[in-house]
Amino acid sequence: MSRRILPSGIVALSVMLCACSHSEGGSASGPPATGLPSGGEISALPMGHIAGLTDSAALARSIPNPYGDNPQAIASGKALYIKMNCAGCHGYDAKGNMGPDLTDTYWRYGGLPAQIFQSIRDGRAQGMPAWGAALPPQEIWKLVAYIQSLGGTYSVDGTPRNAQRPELVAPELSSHADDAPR
Amino acid sequence: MTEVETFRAPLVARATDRSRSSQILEQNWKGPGGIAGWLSTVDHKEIGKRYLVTAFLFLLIGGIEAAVMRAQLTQPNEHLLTAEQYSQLFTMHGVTMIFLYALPVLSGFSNYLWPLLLGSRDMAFPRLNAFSYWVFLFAGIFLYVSFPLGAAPDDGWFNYVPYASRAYNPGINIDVYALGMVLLGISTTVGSINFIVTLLRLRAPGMSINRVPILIWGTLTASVGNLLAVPAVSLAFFMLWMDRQFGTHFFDVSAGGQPLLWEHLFWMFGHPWVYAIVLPAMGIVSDGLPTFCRRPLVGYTPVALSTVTAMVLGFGVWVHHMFATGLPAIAMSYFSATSMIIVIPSAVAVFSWIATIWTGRPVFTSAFLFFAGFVILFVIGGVSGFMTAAVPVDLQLTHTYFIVAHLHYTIIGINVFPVVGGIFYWFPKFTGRLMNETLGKWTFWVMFIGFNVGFFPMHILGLVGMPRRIYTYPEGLGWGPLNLIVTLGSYLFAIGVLMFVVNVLVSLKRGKVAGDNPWDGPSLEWSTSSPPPVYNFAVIPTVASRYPLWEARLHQGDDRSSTRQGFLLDKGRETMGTTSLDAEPDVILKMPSDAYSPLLLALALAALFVGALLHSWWLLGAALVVITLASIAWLWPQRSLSQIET
Amino acid sequence: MSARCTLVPSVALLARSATTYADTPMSYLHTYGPAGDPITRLGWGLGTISIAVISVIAVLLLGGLFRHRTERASDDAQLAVGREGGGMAWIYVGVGVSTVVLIICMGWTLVTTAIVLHPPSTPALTVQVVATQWWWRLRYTSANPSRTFTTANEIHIPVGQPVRFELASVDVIHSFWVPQLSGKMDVIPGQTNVTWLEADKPGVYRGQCAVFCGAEHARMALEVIADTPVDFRAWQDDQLREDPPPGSVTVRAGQRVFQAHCAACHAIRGSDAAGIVGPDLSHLMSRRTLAAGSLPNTPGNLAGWIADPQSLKPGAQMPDHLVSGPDLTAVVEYLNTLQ
Amino acid sequence: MRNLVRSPAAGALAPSPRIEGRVHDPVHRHTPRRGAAIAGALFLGLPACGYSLQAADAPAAPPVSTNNLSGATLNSSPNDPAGEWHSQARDFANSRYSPLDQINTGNVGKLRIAWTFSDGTLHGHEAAPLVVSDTMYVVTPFPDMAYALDLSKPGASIRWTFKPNPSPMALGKACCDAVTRGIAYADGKLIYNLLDDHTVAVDAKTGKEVWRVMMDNLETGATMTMAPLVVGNKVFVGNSGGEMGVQGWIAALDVDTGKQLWRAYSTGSDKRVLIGAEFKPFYSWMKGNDLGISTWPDGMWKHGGASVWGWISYDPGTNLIYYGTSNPSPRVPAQRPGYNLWASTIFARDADTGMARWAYQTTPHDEWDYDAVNEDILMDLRINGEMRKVLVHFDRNAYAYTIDRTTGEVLIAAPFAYLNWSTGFDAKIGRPIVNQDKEPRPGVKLDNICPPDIGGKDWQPAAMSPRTGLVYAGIFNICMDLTDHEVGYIASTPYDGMEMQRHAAPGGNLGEFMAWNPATGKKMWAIKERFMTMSGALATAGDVVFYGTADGWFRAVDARNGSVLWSQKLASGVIGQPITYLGPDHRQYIAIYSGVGGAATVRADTSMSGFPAQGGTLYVFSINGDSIGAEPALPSVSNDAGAPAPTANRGQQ
Repeated sequence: MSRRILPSGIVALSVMLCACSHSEGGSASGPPATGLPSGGEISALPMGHIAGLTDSAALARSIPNPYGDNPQAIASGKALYIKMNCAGCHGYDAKGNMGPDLTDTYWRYGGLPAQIFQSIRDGRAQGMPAWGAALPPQEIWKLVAYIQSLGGTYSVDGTPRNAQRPELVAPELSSHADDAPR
Repeated sequence: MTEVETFRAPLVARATDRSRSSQILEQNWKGPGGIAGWLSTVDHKEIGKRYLVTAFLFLLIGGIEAAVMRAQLTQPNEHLLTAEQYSQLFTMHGVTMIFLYALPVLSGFSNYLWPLLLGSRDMAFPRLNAFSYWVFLFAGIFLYVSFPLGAAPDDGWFNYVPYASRAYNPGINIDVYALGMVLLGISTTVGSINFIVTLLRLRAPGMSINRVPILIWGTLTASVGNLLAVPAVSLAFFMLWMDRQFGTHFFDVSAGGQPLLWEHLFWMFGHPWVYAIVLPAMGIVSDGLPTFCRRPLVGYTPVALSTVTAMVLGFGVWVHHMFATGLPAIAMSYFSATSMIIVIPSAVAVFSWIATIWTGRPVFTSAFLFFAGFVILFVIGGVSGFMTAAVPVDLQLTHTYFIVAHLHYTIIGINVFPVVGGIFYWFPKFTGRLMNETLGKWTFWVMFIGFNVGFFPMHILGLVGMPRRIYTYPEGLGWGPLNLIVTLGSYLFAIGVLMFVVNVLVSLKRGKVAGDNPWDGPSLEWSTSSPPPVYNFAVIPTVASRYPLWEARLHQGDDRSSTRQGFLLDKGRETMGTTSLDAEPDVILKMPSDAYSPLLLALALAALFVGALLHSWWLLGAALVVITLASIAWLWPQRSLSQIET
Repeated sequence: MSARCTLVPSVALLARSATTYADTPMSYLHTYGPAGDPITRLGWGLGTISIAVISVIAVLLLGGLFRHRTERASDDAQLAVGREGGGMAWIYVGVGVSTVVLIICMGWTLVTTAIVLHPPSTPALTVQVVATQWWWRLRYTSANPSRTFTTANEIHIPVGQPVRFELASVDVIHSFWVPQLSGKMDVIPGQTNVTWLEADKPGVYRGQCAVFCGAEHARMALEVIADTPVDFRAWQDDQLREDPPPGSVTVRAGQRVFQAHCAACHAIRGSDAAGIVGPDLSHLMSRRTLAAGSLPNTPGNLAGWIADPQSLKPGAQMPDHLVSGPDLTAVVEYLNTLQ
Repeated sequence: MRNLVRSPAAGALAPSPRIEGRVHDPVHRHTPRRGAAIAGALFLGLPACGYSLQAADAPAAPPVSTNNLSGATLNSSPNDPAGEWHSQARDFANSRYSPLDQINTGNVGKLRIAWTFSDGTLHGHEAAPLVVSDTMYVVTPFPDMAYALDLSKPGASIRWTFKPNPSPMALGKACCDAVTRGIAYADGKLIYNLLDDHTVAVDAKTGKEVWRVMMDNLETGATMTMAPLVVGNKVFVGNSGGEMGVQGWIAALDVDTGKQLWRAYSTGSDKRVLIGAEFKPFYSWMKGNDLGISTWPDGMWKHGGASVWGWISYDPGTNLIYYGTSNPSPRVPAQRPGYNLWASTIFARDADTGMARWAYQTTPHDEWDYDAVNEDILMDLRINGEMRKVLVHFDRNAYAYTIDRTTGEVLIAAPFAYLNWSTGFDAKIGRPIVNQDKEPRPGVKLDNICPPDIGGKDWQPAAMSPRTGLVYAGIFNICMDLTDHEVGYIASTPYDGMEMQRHAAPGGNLGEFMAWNPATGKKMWAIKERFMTMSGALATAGDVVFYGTADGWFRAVDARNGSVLWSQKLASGVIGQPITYLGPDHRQYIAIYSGVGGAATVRADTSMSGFPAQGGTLYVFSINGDSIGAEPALPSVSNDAGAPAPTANRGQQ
């Protein structure tokens, strides 16, 4: 009888002991307990004002979204998208209304995570309000995570998820042609 | 090619221990042994022991989880655990105790004892029995693999939507829960089928339906209940998984879904389930208590009928879990009434036990102490349940620690105590050695006092307004001291459980050697050796009364059961199939030998669910192919089982 | 050592604890309103019956245990009684008495259910409660729309009158429960449940969310403050009165900081801040607690909460690192003017 | 010979507009084909008539109402010269009626493009050009440039261009496309609103800026798109931005200096709304003081919307201006119990002091975004045998109102388009009866609410002809599915919370052009159009009415029986307002902007097949396309016969 106690028991016991060591946030709202940079670290990232195209794109390409595609961050990003009235301008399906469509691959001010972060934090010339005061960096990164989950953004390693023209990193910053807002 | 015999009149012979026929039977029924034997055995005794051991390991794991939670709640504003860790702990504590311990441990007892109690050589479907255990083990591992990833289910054991929906729980936590429960449901369902068919077809000749032990009635009722309830809730879990992964809207409010739909679907299964995990345990007491009271059970028929009535009514009371959801008063009053009436079958059982003790001559063995202690805990749990059956009072009691107290009194009181008592009672039969009685008595008192000190104050915590599932609480509400007492009491109870485990491990080697019938019990299992031979009975016994080994001394009527003389059935693995009501000999059943297909099928099924969890569709496809092949291999007609008409 | 010596102390413990715990804030051993009192009476009745049943069974059990006790199953061959029968009377009497008691209790239950289902008179006041992850939004409606206003976490009701509550949830299932006034009512998204409360005497009655609703389910408390009708009217007028525009320089700076950093989520009537993501902070300083009853409302706690909410209520929607340093002191100064 | 007669019905591309009249006109209606045949015969019969049509120098005598169906008479002050067009609606009464009749039902079939002008912008072109003496003035959508076109030059070349360079931030605040609805002319100055809340005056001769006044703060989300109205030395302007939770207002500025004379808000205390002693609303539920506060939950009037972005009309007799306010904010009714005065309200105010005389709220406690900003056409009507001074208003809630403009009493209120939000109009209390199960609740999807947010008719102005007594308007046949989301006010972000999808109402057609008898509240005839009829209307003494459709068709129909006499597909959708004028060559021209945008594209299903691309071209038509210095349409029959050479001065006759 004793011989047979060992096999099925040990697995369950060892699993249990290392469980309490770390656990990721289960519910959508809790900030991920560990494994992710804290709010302070994120805001200290070398954002700097994006001057010319050359260094900014390289700089922007080097900064990934610290949340990556963490499902909790995407869910709370989607909740913020509705609560902060983004849906009013960009549409409840993010297909664009007064503001541009966030699901396609045309990014007037850059489709890299860091550039979208800056668009949200500092606002943009054609009416995008600046959210840096109302939302601390980690909340903005959650919004960026949600926008990335819509599939239109460029990934940090330059290979866009589904864009045809990877070099189209920041059209508006390069040329100042009067655009045709959708 | 041996000629396939389809008809034979079985020999009637006298069983002598060292006779040539017992060697033949030994050859027929012995598995290959070693690792191969371990993986392929279909012997109900092996599977029963595995169920018991695995269930007790899950009990210990659940206990550790409870201990950590109690540490967190010892004082106000404790910071031992984060909210998320606490949520995962209380969910896994609930899931482990209710799903991975409570029924499996009873399946362990029933798998081991049914053939011995019924006078048969194995269960009706031995391979299905092995398959049921393997799927249960893999479901347990499937649920627990999520723990180290920090993604264990975290919405409680009844997992209310919309918190369980993807919007509020986007991780894989709830997918692990939903798929794990469907996998476990498969094991429970096939187990129920196995028990029901065994009861109907494999009783010893003469053991009519009113002569089967009460444990059989308990497990039979639980199995019928599960057969109806478990598939239904597996569908609900599947609907939740579809909502989360494929955008269906069963429970999504914004598109017409209803959170109340989940509550109804879950509790329609929930209440029958909590009866399924206590009725067999009550059966254990109803069989064990008479032995130590030196007299047959008082009112066998009322107790048997009350067991069935309890389960039937159990299907009509589920809304008493939902009295605060704003359903119409008329509906709630109906369910309040049925929830009160369900007390009556329990009253029948309680008064039967008390009558047995009152009119018997109780022998204070450890097992008996557990059975006696069980009666008082059963009544305390019962009356606190009766209090919540009153709708307006339940509006105060529900979702508070009063309910936590009630559920612990019912599950620990009515399941754990009889199970521990049952181990003390049947340990000699399982291992051939007695457990230490003095340590046993100390174990009882430590567990009994620890339990009451630990869990009775929970009633008071509930009355002073402490809600369930809060990971911390502020000062000034009067909850601090009570929580401290509860924590200390629960640790004392834990010590008691450890003493019991030590007793088991020590007695395996150094327990006093027990004969065939150390307690002079009345039922058939005490007629075999301890531990019983692999073929259980040399000859199939015939039964003439409810208490075969006590017939002589009860001098009722003159026909006698006989365990020494009966059908030989030694041509391969055979046992006697009898008719359902009167158990007249009907057919010789050819039993399948050891096979790997149950393990293979269980592994493939687990792989299927892992594929579904991780959305790796190629793994899912591969698993489906293996499942089909394993099923074909399993069901391939075998000449040795005379399934082929030549 | 018999079971009896453990039962007696636990019953004593229960009796003693009943008295000391009756007056803790969340205890419903004693209630203070017509919505709760009938329930409490029924509760005590059923509780007493339960204790009685336990005691009777305990006595019978102990009696049975020590009546014909035998040391060991020495003469195991010998059975207690030859005859099969005997003892059935126990079942008939026991079940009979139980059934009678059950039927009485069922009758009493139905009567109490009828009493507490509807308020005695149609409530003059309706409060719309919206439960959202981990705080309570309250809206006082009235026939005159301009007396409709929003507040949070602290419900004021007039003493002696029934108040109707319409409960709605915008995210998961919660449960609205003020134990000393009445039973709980779950708040289920997609439907509006209705309940009512009434307080006999003025006082503070604490409530808490009862159904598990996520990370901070433990800190989702609320307070019902029963005022005399005069005080209640004064409180309503006070809530409708707009705070005077900020006087001193720092307070004006504080308002600017608030408008920049906090107005997207919080509203203060009279200023330009009108966000509804977080609680309405109009007349914040008139409230007793902060963060849904998590901590008492003092300027120190307020500053601590604003600076680092995640340390006090981890998982709350309010983000960290929003304001710090001079901005923090300015905004706390401004919030202190919202009496 | 070119195909002289292009029968509108037979046009390959054009979906043939089906004629359907609710009330059978006694005169048997021609089918379009036959109408064209008759016109063709007439034309063939007069080949020799040539092109020196007799120019009508003096404005034709006030038209004798031959058979006026409603008995309506029009006061067309300020009686600008018949051949000119000084304000968007041509007269204070907003009739959009022109006394010119060179183009009539007979020869309208021969209209051809005379010249076109592209203004280089792509947003929605909603404005109408103005013609003063021999110059045409046009204003473009964002960046709001103004052009002066010299009509005396062949092809009307540009005399000057004015570039105000408004702030691009306004693009992100304009709810319904960066448009401007028109320009006003006042003694030598052109006055119009820039999107970034500035009103600017430009010298008509030189194109230099005279004054520029900031009227509102762009940061709050307010924009200005309306066409100003000039009355004497005052110009009236208002803001838009109901979606952004602004506070609506109307203001009067001095024409010469731009100084603000008075400003009346739409919500708040009576002092802010300029309500005083002489304010006498007709219905009791609008009587009381400070209703602009008491009909709102505490403090919500501050972001109550009710902006003024539509049309203003003026009655010189009573010196009152009439205008409407937009819907209350936010668009989630559950957040703002109460009537929410003065949103969705028609106001009558004294032009000099701005004090309100009466008000009528068309949609109390609006729940579907039914603004009341549409035009109020002033006329005198015979109702129940008595001549009444009325205003006719086609509201977005799909009711057409005929209201006594001196007292505010609703004389007639009849649905003119498909509606199901209301079950009827209670004349006694003067309010539509709301249909309970069409009232939206937050978070619950509600299907098939008609009319949609842009209403039975949006801002596109109707026209009225005193000759027929009918009002001609382009209306919608659209419904919507909507879900309300509770929304908080965050400055300079949208504060509406309505998730909405439009779809066609029963009948499948999105638009309809109809004639309405304001005296009886009956629809005389209607032309169903596959796409929305989003353009202004123009009625002329030649008994021809012009309108355009969102997919680019510009049509002329017979004012009497609604038969389509002429159609022309333009480059982009038509959401502008057609005008007619006499060129220096005394020839009658029709001018219309094409350039789809505005409400036709915002939240609309632009994936419909045939939906036009953006554009920005002004089209000017004349009979046979003749204009100053242009080649005669007919090639000379024989080369050697020395056909009169095209001389530059041909246009100088």
